[in-house]
Amino acid sequence: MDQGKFVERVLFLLALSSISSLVVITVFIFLEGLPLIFQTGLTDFIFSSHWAPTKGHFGIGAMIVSSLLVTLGAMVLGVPLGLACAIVLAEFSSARVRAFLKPTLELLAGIPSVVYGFLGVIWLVPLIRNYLGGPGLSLLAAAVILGIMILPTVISISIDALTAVPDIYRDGSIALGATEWQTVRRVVLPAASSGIITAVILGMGRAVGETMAVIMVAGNAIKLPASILDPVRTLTSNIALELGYAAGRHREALFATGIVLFVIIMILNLSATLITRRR
Amino acid sequence: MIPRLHPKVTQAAAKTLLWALTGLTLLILIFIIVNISIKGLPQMTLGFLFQDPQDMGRHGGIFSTIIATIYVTLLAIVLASPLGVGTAIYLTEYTREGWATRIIRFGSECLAGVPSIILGLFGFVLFVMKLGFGWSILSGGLTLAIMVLPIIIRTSEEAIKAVPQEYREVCFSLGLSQWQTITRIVLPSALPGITTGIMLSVGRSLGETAVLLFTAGSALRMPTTLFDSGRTMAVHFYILAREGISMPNAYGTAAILMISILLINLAAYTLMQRLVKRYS
Amino acid sequence: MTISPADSDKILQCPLEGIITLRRLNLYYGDFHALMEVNAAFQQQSITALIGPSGCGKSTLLRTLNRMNDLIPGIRITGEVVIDGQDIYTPGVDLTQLRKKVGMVFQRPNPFPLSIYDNVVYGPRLHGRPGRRELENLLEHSLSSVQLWDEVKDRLQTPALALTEEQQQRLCIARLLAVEPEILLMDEPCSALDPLATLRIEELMRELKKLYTIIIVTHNMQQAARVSDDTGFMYLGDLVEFGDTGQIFTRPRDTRTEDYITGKYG
Amino acid sequence: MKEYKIRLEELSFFFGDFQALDQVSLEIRPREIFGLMGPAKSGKSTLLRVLNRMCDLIPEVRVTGRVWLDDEDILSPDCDVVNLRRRVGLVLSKPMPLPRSIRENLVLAPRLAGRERGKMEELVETSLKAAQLWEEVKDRLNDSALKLSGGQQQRLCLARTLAMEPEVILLDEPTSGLDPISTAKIEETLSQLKKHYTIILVSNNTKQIARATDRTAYLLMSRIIEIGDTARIFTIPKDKRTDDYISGRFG
Repeated sequence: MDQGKFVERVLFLLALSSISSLVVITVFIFLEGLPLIFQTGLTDFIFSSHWAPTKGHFGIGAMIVSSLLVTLGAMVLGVPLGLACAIVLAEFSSARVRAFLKPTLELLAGIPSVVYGFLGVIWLVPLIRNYLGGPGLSLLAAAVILGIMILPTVISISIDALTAVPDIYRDGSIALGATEWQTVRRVVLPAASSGIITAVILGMGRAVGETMAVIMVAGNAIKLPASILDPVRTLTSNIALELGYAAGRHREALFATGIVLFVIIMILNLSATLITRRR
Repeated sequence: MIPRLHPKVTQAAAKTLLWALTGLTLLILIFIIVNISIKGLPQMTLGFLFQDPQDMGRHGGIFSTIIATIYVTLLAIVLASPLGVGTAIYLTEYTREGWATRIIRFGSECLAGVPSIILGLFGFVLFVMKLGFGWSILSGGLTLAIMVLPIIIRTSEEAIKAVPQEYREVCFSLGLSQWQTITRIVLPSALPGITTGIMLSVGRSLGETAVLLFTAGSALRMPTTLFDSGRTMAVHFYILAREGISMPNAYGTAAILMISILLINLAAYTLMQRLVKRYS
Repeated sequence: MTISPADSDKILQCPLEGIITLRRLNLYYGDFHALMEVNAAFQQQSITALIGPSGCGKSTLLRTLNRMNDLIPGIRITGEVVIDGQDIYTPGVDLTQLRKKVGMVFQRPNPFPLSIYDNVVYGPRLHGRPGRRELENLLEHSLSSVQLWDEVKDRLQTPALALTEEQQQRLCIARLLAVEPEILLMDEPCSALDPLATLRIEELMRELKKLYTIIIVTHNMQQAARVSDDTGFMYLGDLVEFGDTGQIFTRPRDTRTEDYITGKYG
Repeated sequence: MKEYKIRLEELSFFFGDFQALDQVSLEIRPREIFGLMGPAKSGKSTLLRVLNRMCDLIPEVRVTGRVWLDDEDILSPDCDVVNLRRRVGLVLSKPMPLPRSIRENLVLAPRLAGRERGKMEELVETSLKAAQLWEEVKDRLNDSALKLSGGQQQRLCLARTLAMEPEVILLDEPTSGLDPISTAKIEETLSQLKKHYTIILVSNNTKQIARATDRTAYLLMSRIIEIGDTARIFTIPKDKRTDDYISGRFG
């Protein structure tokens, strides 16, 4: 075999093992968690909110709802903020301002999630407790922190989508007497919509999957929240909080929780990829 | 019917709002950095950096956690870099766009989206339990390697694609083989971009907590072999803060962690800008 | 800047007033002097063609007439551009009103990625809040003016990008007519089209000139000769010669013009 | 002695559905400068890229016919492409020095081809001299090649090809971006190189073909219209289309 063919085979093997890690992850999580889901019954596992692993009750309904609510809250805060930054950077700022703002905002992505959680506990939680009531550690606190944490994802993908809109559309609109804002709102944003939706979906993925910051500020009570000031436990926190000491069926239940999380994330990723490809 | 505002008025209002929201985002960022720095920097003495933690971290420094962080990160990068760069080379130089590249790229995107807690679960069951590595530097490094792999693949792919096609033509016309072309010209030209990816991966590894809590464990001893458990700075900070062991030490750890990550990311960004400028 | 004898000669050749009058117009991109002392007058309800080799400044000149050049950083303009008696470069000019009055058709058809309907009503909606009836009248009128109505009236909600290139270019003109402009600037409007489509667009231009003032930039000399009443020849930022199309193509006064139209360079 | 250095037998070339070369047959003699002229997209650059198999880099191509280099069929699957490209050098139309020093540009290929290390300095000097660049760069061989002017860069690219010590040199519109003085220098270089090399020059500048080549082929729409001594083609072309082209009526 000549050198060229040999190198190609080696590289192909490297590429294959890179993605095989994804396959292995999937297989292991499912192998560990599926038996328990079958024993408990899928409906019971997903819809019951009775979680008492030592007594054999495995229902994660409340956690699924909490995860979704926290994510939704994060979107309410993070999407407008992130989109605003993206529009300002892509459409309304000069090259010099952009050269400064873009790397600065990208720094947000570098701050570790534990730091976000920590600052949430120190600053945000007391604010909520003192001004809005409740224990402070709450759905609201988690949503706010996550809303900030997803900003880099939303901003950078939205900027890419906006800059991908050809200038001829902008010129066409300006030449008809539109203001810059009219051009952005009526032509550029619709043209970039699929990219922006992708940004939002990937932001959701980040929010659903985030663990450490949520554990620190969400309060972690296992019940359906009645208000945004109630403490909640998400799927991710459930795993992180109990994995350290869980054994036997309890540990399997945590893997089962992981399966649900994994499926949610994969659905989000898949729809993001499909939307991007359709464009 | 609501009276129609003049487009200029609407524009002014919209721009003001958008800039205000951008300003708010910047303020949040500045608040985070300033807050951590002000409370953390006074803790950053030589003693803090070079003494081992004592009494669960209530006293002493964070030296052993720095070492554990370096070990885990180094292991992850050493494992993930060849794999990631090799994958990127395969994707860009050896295949035409087709089903194989699409699957590999999609797989890498999915891997990038897998939450760290899932990776933690996986590392826990495979490396810690099944393979019997226990809570250790090895388990942590292996799992982190999987986490940073997609980052390295993506940035390397972009960097390699940015190298002008003409360079490859020149090399082929000079009678260089494909592998010689890649190693002598393409990779050296793409090196800044590849380095950027690796630096970003280091940044991610330094700040990661969920993965390491369940794979590297949280023993405060100084790790000496690959099979020792080690507590990284991020995990140490999490435990200090969550269990309220010592706020000043928590701030100090956070400051070191944050500043080193920000510096690494800033350097990575500058490097990438230079690459972009060179080839555009 | 002093006026050289050649320059003063040029001024005398062209009519002094038109619906658009340029007086000693200069334009710089940073250090680059892109337009030099341009004087010209464009007449109402006629077609004026600007020709010249690429990079001569003809598109730049076109874009000064609706101030589209304002979007480029580092640009500097001196001199006067008077449209309907008003210098459009004096401070306080309402750019949206100017661009409404002076519409522009681009080299590549650029319908927005919206439906045919939304493309045509885009302009009117920018400038007011027209009722449904009003929009429908406008829609039929502007699409009919570009002879597109019969082809698309049954599929107004389909994406504009599904049309052929020629139809897209017609749609872009219709989109322009819907804001009721007075002047149409066309920047090589046929360069993306095949010869037959080109002839049909030229036919349309002759139709439109009954109501509008048209200025067209083209690299195709035959096109200029076919459609225009007046022609300006530009070379290296200089409006070398400006006058009646028949005269320019049969008895050019400047040797550079002659060399260009006989194909010595370009 | 052989009559030809390169011989094409009914060479046809397809990009997907588009036929870029149609049954092209011709012979190129050793140590001549052979000109290929024709309007844009007539197939002349494609022909050049078949001769060192650079066409392999493009997806979905199909080649039929035969191409002989001496007595080796270079289109056969057994042909060692890397070795072929060392024997048949190509200079591209755009000056494309690699982002290295001048010296590195020159020695890269010979070193990887396993030439003796001790000979490198000599090789640098002879190839730069052959490309008439030596005097201008001899004091700054370690400077980046990107700092040279366009004309110098193109002569460096020529020198780089010469340093491989090929047998045939292919030039694809080598002076298209250059000023008249640089063009004259390159043409002069070519006439010197002819003593040792077989040179094929593609150009859409008929004057250059007339000045610089010994024999010429005229390509139009993927076909050879006429082949012959350059002097004869430019004085008494046999085909009306050749006449139209060289007298500038189209193209």
